[in-house]
Amino acid sequence: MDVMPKWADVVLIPVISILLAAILSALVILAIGENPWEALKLMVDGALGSTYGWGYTLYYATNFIFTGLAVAIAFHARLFNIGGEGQALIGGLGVAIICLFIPWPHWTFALLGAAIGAALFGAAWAAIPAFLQAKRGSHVVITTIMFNFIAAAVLNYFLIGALKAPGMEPATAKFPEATHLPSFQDMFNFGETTFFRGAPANITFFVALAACVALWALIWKTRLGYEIRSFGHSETAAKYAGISPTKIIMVAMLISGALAGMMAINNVQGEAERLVLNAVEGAGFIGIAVALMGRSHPFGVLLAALLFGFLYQGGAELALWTSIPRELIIVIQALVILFTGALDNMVRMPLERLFLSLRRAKNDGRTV
Amino acid sequence: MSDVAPAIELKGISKAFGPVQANKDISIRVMPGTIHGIIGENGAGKSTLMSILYGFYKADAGEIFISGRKTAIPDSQAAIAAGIGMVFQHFKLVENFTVLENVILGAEDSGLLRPSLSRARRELKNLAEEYELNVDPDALIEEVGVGMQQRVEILKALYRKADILILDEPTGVLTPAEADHLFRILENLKREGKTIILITHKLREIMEITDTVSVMRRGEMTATVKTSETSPPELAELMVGRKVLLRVDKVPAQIGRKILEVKDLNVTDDKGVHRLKGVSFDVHAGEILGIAGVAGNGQSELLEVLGGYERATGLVKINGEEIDLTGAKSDGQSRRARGISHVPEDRQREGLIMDFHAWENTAFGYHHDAEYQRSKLFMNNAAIRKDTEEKMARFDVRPPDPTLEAKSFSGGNQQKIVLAREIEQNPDLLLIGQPTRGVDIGAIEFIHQQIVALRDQGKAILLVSVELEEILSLSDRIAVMFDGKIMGERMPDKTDEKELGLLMAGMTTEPRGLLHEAVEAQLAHAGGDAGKEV
Amino acid sequence: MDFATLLQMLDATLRLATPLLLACLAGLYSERAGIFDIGLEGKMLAAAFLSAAIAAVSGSVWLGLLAGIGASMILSAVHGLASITFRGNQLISGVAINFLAAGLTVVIAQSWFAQGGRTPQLTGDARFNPIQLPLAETLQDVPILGPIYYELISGHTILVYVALLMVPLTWWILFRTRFGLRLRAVGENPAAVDTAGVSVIWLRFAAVGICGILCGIAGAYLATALQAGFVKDMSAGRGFIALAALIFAKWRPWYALYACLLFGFLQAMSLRSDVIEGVVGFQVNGQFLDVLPYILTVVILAGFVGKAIPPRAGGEPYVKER
Amino acid sequence: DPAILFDLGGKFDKSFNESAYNGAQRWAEETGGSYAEVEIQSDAQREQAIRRFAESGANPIVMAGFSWATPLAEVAADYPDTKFAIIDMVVEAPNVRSVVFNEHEGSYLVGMMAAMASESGTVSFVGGMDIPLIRKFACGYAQGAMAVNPDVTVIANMTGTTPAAWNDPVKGSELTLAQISQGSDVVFAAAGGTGVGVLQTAADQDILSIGVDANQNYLHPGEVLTSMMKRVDNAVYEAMSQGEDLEVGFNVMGVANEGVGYALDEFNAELVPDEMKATVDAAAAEMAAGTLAVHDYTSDETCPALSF
Ligand SMILES: Nc1ncnc2c1ncn2[C@@H]1O[C@H](COP(=O)(O)OP(=O)(O)OP(=O)(O)O)[C@@H](O)[C@H]1O
Ligand SMILES: Nc1ncnc2c1ncn2[C@@H]1O[C@H](COP(=O)(O)OP(=O)(O)OP(=O)(O)O)[C@@H](O)[C@H]1O
Ligand SMILES: [Mg+2]
Ligand SMILES: [Mg+2]
Repeated sequence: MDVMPKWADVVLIPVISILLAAILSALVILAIGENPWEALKLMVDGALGSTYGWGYTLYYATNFIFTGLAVAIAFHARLFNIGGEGQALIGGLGVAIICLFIPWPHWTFALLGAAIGAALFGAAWAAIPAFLQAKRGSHVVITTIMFNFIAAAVLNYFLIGALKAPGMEPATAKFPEATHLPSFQDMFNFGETTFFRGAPANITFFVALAACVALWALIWKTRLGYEIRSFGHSETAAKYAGISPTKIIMVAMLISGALAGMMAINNVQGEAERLVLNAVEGAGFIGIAVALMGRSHPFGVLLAALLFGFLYQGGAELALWTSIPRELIIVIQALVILFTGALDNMVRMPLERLFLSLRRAKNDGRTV
Repeated sequence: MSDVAPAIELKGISKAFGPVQANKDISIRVMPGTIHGIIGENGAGKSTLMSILYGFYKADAGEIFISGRKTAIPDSQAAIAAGIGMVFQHFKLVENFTVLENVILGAEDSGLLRPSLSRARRELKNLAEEYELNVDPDALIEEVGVGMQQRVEILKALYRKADILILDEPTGVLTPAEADHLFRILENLKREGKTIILITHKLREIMEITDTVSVMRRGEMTATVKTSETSPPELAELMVGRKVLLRVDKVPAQIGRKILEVKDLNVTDDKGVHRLKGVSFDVHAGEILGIAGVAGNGQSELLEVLGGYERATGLVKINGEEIDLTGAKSDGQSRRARGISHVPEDRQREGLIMDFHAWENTAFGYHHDAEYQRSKLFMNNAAIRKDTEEKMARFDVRPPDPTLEAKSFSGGNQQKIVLAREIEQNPDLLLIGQPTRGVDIGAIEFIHQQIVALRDQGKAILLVSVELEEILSLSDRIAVMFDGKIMGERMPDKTDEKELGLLMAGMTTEPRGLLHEAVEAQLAHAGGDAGKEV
Repeated sequence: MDFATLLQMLDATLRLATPLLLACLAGLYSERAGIFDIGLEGKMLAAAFLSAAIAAVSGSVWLGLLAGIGASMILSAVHGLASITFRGNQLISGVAINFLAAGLTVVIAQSWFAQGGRTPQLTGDARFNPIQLPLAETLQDVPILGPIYYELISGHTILVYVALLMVPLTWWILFRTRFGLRLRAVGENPAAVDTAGVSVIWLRFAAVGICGILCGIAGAYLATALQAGFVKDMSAGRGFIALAALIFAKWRPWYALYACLLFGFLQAMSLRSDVIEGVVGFQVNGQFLDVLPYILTVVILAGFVGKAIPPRAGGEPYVKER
Repeated sequence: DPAILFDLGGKFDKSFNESAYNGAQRWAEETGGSYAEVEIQSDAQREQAIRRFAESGANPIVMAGFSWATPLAEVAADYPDTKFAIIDMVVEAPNVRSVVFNEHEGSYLVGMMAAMASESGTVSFVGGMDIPLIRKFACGYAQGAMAVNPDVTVIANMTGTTPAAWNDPVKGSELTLAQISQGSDVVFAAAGGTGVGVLQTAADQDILSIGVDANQNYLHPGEVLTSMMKRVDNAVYEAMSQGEDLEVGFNVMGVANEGVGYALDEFNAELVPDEMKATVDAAAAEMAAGTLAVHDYTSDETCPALSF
């Protein structure tokens, strides 16, 4: 029998963890001589106070949905994919190649092509660590870390070499106009009033939402998802049932890599419309926090990604208007990972004791 | 007698693991220089109680008195200081350390290792002579057999000058001969004035060696009696709480055609150890073939090969058709497609996903079945749930709620969920390992009836069990495994536990009496290397 | 490549290998005790910052070193709390610590010194200066050995020698002392240690603490010996290379030295494209040399060059009661 | 109010950004006005930052660094009433002022000084990220050195190929040591934050160094030969002073209009003898007069004096 009711596990614990992270963050802000309350107001205003802010929040959230889902699906197979960063970088390479070298007639085709390219490239980058885990038992955490560094080098190699556009920067040329994805500004332009003016959120957000739904169905409704979850809960049982560990590790990591790679349609094709060196900017790592907070459930991931989107946009505004450096966001992110991931038991154990004694009290009341 | 303080006295010990009350207000007295047995069903709380005495767990309530003095045992350090040593059910050894290093770990003389090691080497030699506890001090633990590992555990305790020795199910992994050897050691220790607590499931051992015995049931201590004043049936009743009927009613087998044919099966594991060595046998329709043997002699590998998740060489035919033993088609799925069902030995690690709902577990392994699919892509969860409800009803699973997670069922009911899933597939061949491990008597009866009923439908059944009684009462034919080989086949009505026990120790049984003695002598001489892996 | 160039490159190798070696040995203690640590990077970074900051403020590099060790120890304590006390996921804790350090160092540096996340430049006693070994000057002219002694062996900061001495010391501690035996045991089977009457928690905290000290020295070396001040992200992935070296060395001290020297040499080589070109005859991509440690580690992990078997209880919290 | 956007190194990088910051400060002090500023931390922030300032009504908006070009090109048209100034890159838009510097000219001058100060006949260069702009520095430096001493050896190294190369003092330091072992006794760092490591190591090893962008002579008094001044401060000051009437178009700052030069102050006075100063000033005068042409690497991506 479970010690705690389900709602406590999925809602109460994450909320308390986030509160703890928030309190510590506030202390950090206080310590550097700023007012946490003012900072929060600025963040809320900057991220949610205008369609412009929302446009950025949703743009960041889109990135985090992809990387969060990537980490989540791997978690379901009890694999810890820290390689989202590298996979998203290489996904960007795929998007760039697809957009630059194929004359697309219309953005819809370009989107489809880029999505496939991004997924394939991302998956390919996850394939080697996956293979090594499946066949050689090399820990996927270590190999994906290594592959993040190697990915950065590979990207660099192309951006100062074959794909470099003339000019100072190591970046590709601007993608052709036909690959331009409709931004929220394009989509929600009603003549007089333009919503989301200047914000980078684009149609990819809906692709991300679709990915959430698709992944939810995959995990909970399909045979493959059933097998992935089985394997994640118990490798020995999965073997007994005739579920091939090799297959599940490969498939889960390939899906994971593909999702991380698909982030590139948002930031590379949707926003920058060219590939630059540090296009991913840590989103791969934020995916870890997002998946942890979202309890690896696609809808949890969505909510957590929105929260982090808010943090990122709010944090950027904070950096623009106050002297609080943007690194504060990294601190907050670290605290969220720490409390929701590593220090989970710190919150859980006292709560479990609480629920246990509540139950005992209730039972005693009944029997006496 | 009365003015001698008990070596150990526990008063009112209680311990809960989360919602599970493992020990409830337990009190017990053990007199010095005696062997005190503790019996009880799986999960009764025996190991928990002893771990509390050894300071491994902390009790929620209760007091401990050692030689009449109240002693706080917050950790194993304190237990060792109080002269207590414990050999756990699962050994606590560092696999890639040598015997010597394991012995001195935690009992080193000084900051530097060298002096401790040389003292331990001398000490070990003395102990070996004194108690027939021969070990190779420089062997790596991972390279020696369980028998030797157990001796290392005992030596660890003696090296720490333990006066009180707790042994938790020490014979579960030993052959009868090794067990006899162990008991001789224990007798020696007792003669030296040491106090011994022995946990076991085997009533025979209790009757043979203990002076007093305590019985535990569901976390409570139900009785403590003098061994000489009790009998196995009485103990069994105390254990379960009601009269026990152990015999299975069954009609003679109607042997049909050959369903399973196994020829020259060989398995080498990833460490390069030869686990199965040319195993051959047949199972026919309408027959239960029982495989007896001490755990770890290749039975698990045999089930795994037939179940499709261990690679092997050799020949296996089911219904006359050869099955793939190495290729891509060698997995649980293809075995099930061939009409093989499998109730695995360890339901919690293999047979069930403990975090899945009961209904999800019902599809486990059969999640490709057409009836469970909604479309090419999606599973039909509603159909699975409905099917589960029916199966739970037929197998009397309590509570009959498909949406509960597997881990919230008790052991017996978990086993019924697995059985329902596998038996209801109507297989040609049922592989079944340790069907009643950790299951109470009531459920054992039910499960045995189901197995026999399946046999009577003309199915072939391969039964693996370490419980000789179970093997003897269920099987129509018995094969004994030792060290990856089949030592011989016997008919249940033409053999007995003694003969099977010798086979299980790797002895052929022809000139019986003589050999028995020869074994004992050899074991005594070599320090009993029988468990050593080859 | 002439002798002098070789000496210069080996000299650079030694300097660059030192932080790797310290961090690698740090990881060795922790992982041998069963606590995986991918937070080496973060601890180094935090130590680099605080050592530079305190050295700059106090003018004493020794105070700086202490402060750096302190910073690293605090993060170690967090890691210990998460992975030992609260039995959390060690990998996740490591990731969090890396981020925490990356963020906090800049936030604090900015609010403290307002120099864009950097500390003031250190001068004089606020940094470690090279020390000349005895007779280095006099022996300089002895052929071959003289220059080796003078150029390569002498003339490093004290921390370089500390790092080198740590190798035999670590070996000795691990394999010749009671503490080492227990530490190795707790990484293989904590239950064995526990039932032998030794506290698993204490041992693991001790290991994590030693890890903190060594990472602290590594970070302080970066900011106060190799450099004269802190700049953001100055650990630049060295913690991960150290981790790679640890795997490469299969968790053994002497091999850790060799692995770190190899990786240090690769870094030194990537600085001398002219030399590489002279030796191999064509231009080698500097990026390739930079990632070569990672590639080599993956190859090792793949088991093509001997298998790396981590301590058996590594990464798993010790859970007695569910 | 005007606004200024700094590049990734941050406004206290002791070089390029700090120079821009000094210009803004000078304007603020002299006019008593105030300005908005931001130090971005990532590339994705660039467009956001420009827009934010534009939306908030800042005018003109000055941005320091070539990386602003792409986002600015994107954004400029959306805010036709706002004036923008970008330093180090050309953006063609009706409301943008593009300021570029003749770094090769300034580098030529300090190259001359390096060759004159060198006793070993070998001088060296440490660049930051390997981009054409930095090669332009290196090429000018080598030409200057060779103009003084045709036999001089010029060693040039780049720190890396990613933006991290601007912030890797450890590597800068190691590169300097490598160059010293190859005989160099004067090193010119054009490497942003990496240069801090270069100058530090040069001072530690008792060779001369040359700073860049801002006047870095004070960092190690008596050990920094000079600094190649790129008067980013002047460019910023000028742009801010012109206010909303900012003159748009292309603006080249070279030796002729004191956009680039070398630094001479109390920290390096002893290192620069009169005769050295005279030679360099003469060359500067020739450049201003148009009689001495220094090859600009970015014009054709080749360098007559150095191979990369
Ligand atoms: N570490 C633990 N954490 C949580 N629950 C536990 C733990 N150890 C035992 N339990 C639970 O406590 C109860 C008693 O277990 P214990 O191991 O003491 O039984 P036992 O009598 O030794 O059984 P067996 O004969 O199987 O060895 C069981 O319900 C078991 O599930
Ligand atoms: N390790 C455990 N963790 C959580 N709950 C447990 C654990 N062990 C037992 N339980 C709970 O305790 C209850 C009793 O379990 P136990 O296995 O002791 O049952 P039982 O009385 O032996 O029944 P059965 O005869 O069917 O085995 C179960 O319903 C289960 O929910
Ligand atoms: Mg037990
Ligand atoms: Mg039970």
